[in-house]
Amino acid sequence: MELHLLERIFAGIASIVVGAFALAGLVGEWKKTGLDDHVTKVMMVLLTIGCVLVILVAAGLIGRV
Amino acid sequence: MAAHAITMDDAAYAEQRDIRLLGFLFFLISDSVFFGSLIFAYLYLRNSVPIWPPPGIERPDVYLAAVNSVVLFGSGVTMHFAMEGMRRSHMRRFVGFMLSTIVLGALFVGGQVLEYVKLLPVDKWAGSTFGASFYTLTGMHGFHVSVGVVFLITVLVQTLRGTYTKDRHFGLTAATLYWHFVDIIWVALFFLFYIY
Amino acid sequence: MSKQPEEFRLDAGFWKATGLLGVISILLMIGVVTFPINSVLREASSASLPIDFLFRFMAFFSVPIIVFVNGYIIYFAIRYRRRKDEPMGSVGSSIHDHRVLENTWTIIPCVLMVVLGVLSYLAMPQYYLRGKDSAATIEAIGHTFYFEFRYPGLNHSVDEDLYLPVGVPVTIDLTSAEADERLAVIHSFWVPEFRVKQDMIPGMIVPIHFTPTQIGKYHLICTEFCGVGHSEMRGHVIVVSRAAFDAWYAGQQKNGSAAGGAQTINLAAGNASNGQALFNQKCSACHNAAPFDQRKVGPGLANLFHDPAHPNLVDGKPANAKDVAWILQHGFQGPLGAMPNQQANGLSPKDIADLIAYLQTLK
Amino acid sequence: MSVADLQRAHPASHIHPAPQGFISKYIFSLDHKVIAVQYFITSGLFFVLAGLLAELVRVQLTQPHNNFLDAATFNEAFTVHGSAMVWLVAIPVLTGGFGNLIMPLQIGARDVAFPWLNMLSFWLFPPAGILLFGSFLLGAPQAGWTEYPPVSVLASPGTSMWCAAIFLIGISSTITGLNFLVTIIKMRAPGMTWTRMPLFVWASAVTAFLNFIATANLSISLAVLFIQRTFHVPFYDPVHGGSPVLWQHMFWFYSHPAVYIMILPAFGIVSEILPTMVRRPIFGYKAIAYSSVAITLVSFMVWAHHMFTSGLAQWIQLPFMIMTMAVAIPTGVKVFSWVATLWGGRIRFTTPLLFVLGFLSTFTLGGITGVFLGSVPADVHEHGTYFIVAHLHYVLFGGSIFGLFAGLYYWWPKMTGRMLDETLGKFHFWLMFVSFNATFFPMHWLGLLGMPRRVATYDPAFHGTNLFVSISAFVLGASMLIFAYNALRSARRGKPAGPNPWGGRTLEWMIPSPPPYYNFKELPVVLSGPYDYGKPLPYLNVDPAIMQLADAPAY
Repeated sequence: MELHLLERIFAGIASIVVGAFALAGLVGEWKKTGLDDHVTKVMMVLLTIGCVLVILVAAGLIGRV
Repeated sequence: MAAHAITMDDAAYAEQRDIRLLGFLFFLISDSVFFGSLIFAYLYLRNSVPIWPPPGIERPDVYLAAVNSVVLFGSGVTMHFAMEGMRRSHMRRFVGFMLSTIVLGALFVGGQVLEYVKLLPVDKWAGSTFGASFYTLTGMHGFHVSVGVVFLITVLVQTLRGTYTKDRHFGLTAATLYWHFVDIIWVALFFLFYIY
Repeated sequence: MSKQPEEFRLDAGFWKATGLLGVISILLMIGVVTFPINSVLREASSASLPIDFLFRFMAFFSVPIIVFVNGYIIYFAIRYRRRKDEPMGSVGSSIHDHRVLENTWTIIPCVLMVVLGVLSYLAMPQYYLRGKDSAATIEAIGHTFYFEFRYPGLNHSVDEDLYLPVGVPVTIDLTSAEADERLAVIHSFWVPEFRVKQDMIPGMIVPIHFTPTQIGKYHLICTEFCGVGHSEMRGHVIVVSRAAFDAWYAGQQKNGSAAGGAQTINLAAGNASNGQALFNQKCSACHNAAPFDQRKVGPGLANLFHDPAHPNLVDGKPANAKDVAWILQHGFQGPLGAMPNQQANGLSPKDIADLIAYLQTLK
Repeated sequence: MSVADLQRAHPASHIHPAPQGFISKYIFSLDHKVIAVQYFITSGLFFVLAGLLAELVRVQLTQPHNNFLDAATFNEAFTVHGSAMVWLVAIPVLTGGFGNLIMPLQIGARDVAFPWLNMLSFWLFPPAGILLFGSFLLGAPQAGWTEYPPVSVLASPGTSMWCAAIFLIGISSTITGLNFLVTIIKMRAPGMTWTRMPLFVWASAVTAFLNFIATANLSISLAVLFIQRTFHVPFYDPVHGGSPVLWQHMFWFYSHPAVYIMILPAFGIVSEILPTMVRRPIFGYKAIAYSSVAITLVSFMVWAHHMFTSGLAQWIQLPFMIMTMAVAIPTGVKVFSWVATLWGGRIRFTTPLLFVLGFLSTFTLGGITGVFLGSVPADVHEHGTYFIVAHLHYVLFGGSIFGLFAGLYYWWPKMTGRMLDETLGKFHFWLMFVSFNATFFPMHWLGLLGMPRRVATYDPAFHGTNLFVSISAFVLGASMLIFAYNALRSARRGKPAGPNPWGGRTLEWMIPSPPPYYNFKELPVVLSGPYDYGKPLPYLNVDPAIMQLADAPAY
């Protein structure tokens, strides 16, 4: 059904973009040493994982409808 | 705190900031225990029955959820860059990213409402163990997101009022951490309810 | 500080006290070993002995700990009290660590705990596993506020007192149910003389396994708070000789079937909607109208007549209306326990026909 | 880095003016000392109420079939007694009370990290108590303090008030825990390293950790019970696929750590009083400190030992049994170290010390029966009987409450500036100690012989013992009157204490009692641990006149 198709396409592309920026942010954060910076790193990693999940879903590899 | 942040000398401010930061992180930890025990309950109920979701209920639509997740994750990234902007005292970038974060957050809440509207005919809160755990967890997360949006609007306004400066913006740091926290909780929920 | 650290010395008084405490604990330990548990609380089942052995073991090693801790508290308190003539500022020994001592009192408990853990593990299977050798599976159902028992092949249930033959291994399936299933609460099945206890939890069936070893009348107590009647939720377990049990059982069978008696059932006349009402009223305490594996006390009954998942019921052939009618009439003894029969459920032949008509509609 | 720098960089180095006006001083005070006193007074009241409920229970049990209370009232009585004693007395007094009063003084801070949160978490506490006792109006909860569903789901509307009350307490102690942990990590006086902290501070730290981890879980499981009761959301409902055992998991995941929340501060109090009264260093400082940490960590992995008869699979029970037995080892280390501290001392028999010795004696027995309950097969016989009642009172009353009174007698001067009367105190101790053992020791026996807990009527065979227990319980209740009289009396007739009556060496004794609003005029600098009796005090910037008192105690 084409609504699903649209959703998948949008989700896939968007999550690739978001994931890329998340990684960029992570790299930018990497050098910093404050407590909050360390936490931010962890959060960014998890965020990237989330994006990967969405990509896999959009690719139809995981997740049932 | 902002009031005497201005009057305080830097050393004292740094100490104050460390204390508040630690306190806030501890708050996030105990908040994740909130979610953790609800997730434990969900997994327990789920694994104590042979068929999941219970007969007569089909899983919610994963693709809508995927779109919604991307929106929230995106807001997380924009929030991060807003923070970067503030650190470089690059006000226009900060305000732009801040606004986009708020909008995306609001969009996510809207998406959740849509999800509920679609799901309610199928399964009520009190309808089954699935409904119970799904609405409780996503509802609690939705509540956190809504609070987060309000939080963000407040700090944005405060910043425009000049409360926060390049070196003294703990409120902003807290808002960022909180928002990231809400994001990664959603990573877990998205996986547990739509994929696992 | 310049002062030399004093070295750790124990004086004669300490050893005297230690000797005294040692003697006291040895006497008490002998007391523990020789304590006649059976004459205080009968050891009336196969589960009793291993558990009582654990009690003896733990008490045996607890005694010296308690004696020495309290004894040393008293001895030190007296021996090292501040004398009247001493100045207020006088201070005691500055020794605040002793590697050997501390390691000793860390390692000895560790060893004891390991041994205790192993012994406990060995004693565990006694009553948790469904016994391979169990001669009978009896079903015990907790109600507010009494116990109900169902025996294999007995087409009505027995309340209050549980009869068991001595020396025969039994498995008891425990659960909790009410006519209105929303009111079912957690009870617990405790026979102190058997050292056997297990909660009766709605929606769960938990088997316990043991062998009564002494003839007698024992207490059956609910130990899980179940409401206003909890205090009064007591019964008895009556362990009798094999012969006496058979006699009792025969008697039960007689007055069961006296009420029973074969009636002819006109299956064609069944009315599904009446059947549904009856099902909710009489059957839904134990059966879901859901697939086979969605069991409460008994299996789910949806698709009963067509589902390959259902076991072959009576004569090795898939279920048919007549078989199910027969079961409803005479009850059924399965791995989950005994299903009460027509009399126990108070079903008329017409009711049975209606129920079957309803069950046939469950696709 | 010079002393001056150390202090300048210290968070508490800037001073706010003391509040004027009654409200800001005594009602909505931000001062940790005042908040502590508020905790003591409030839970003192609840302690009286809950104690009276216990006496009612014991009156009912003087006869096997007594009509003094009907079954429902009896169930309400022991349920509210248990809930109040745990959540309105033990936890608030030991964390909120002593934690607030002593911990900031001992680390040389001017206040806790978040004074306003501190005030908030106190003001969540009285409403909780009012809700809990107010539930009698709607029909109080009846399922025991553990409130197992389905009974608690079916029970009277008061149970919802119970949920709300304990939820408030949960939030309150979560905030307190968070607040204290930050305080201890960030606001220790210059030079006070972790291994220079007094042992009560160690205890407060681990307790705070337990508080803000475990209590969050309690709050959520109560919220779930509440929505199940109100909106019939089937979490714990077997009919709709839920599970009553789920509640037991969620509840005990909090409530087992909770028993350590109640006992660890008592450990801390004991470790403070012993060296002061014995006049020698505590034996095995590190062993005691680190064993607290060990207990804390293990306590998260033992919860299912409360559920050995709930039909768990054996492979689940086994690890929980092992972890439970593991707890016995650090606990044993503590007890042995305390006894060894008595060796070679110059022991001064003050009331606090008597309570500490009482604690050692009773808690040892309680800990050992704990091992009896940890072994699965043995627990099968003991579970849900009076053996449990005996065990938990030996650790919570014989442990926490004895420690609590020891602390009260010890630190009373820091609250009021006056001493409690020693003679009355000793009388109080002996009466309480004897009647306590007379009350609870026979219960082991009752339980093993087959008396279930939470029963209003019982087998007449147990009549004699129960009568004896009840009478002792009345004496135990009466012994509290002595303390009440002593406390009131000390307000006017109590001897003025001076800054350091016991000759303690920890920082709270280095300032006047009651301490001034800022605690420390200038922040002390710590040079080594607090327990080296006979050596000069390891502090800078402390009034030398007061410091001398540490060597010549008045008591």
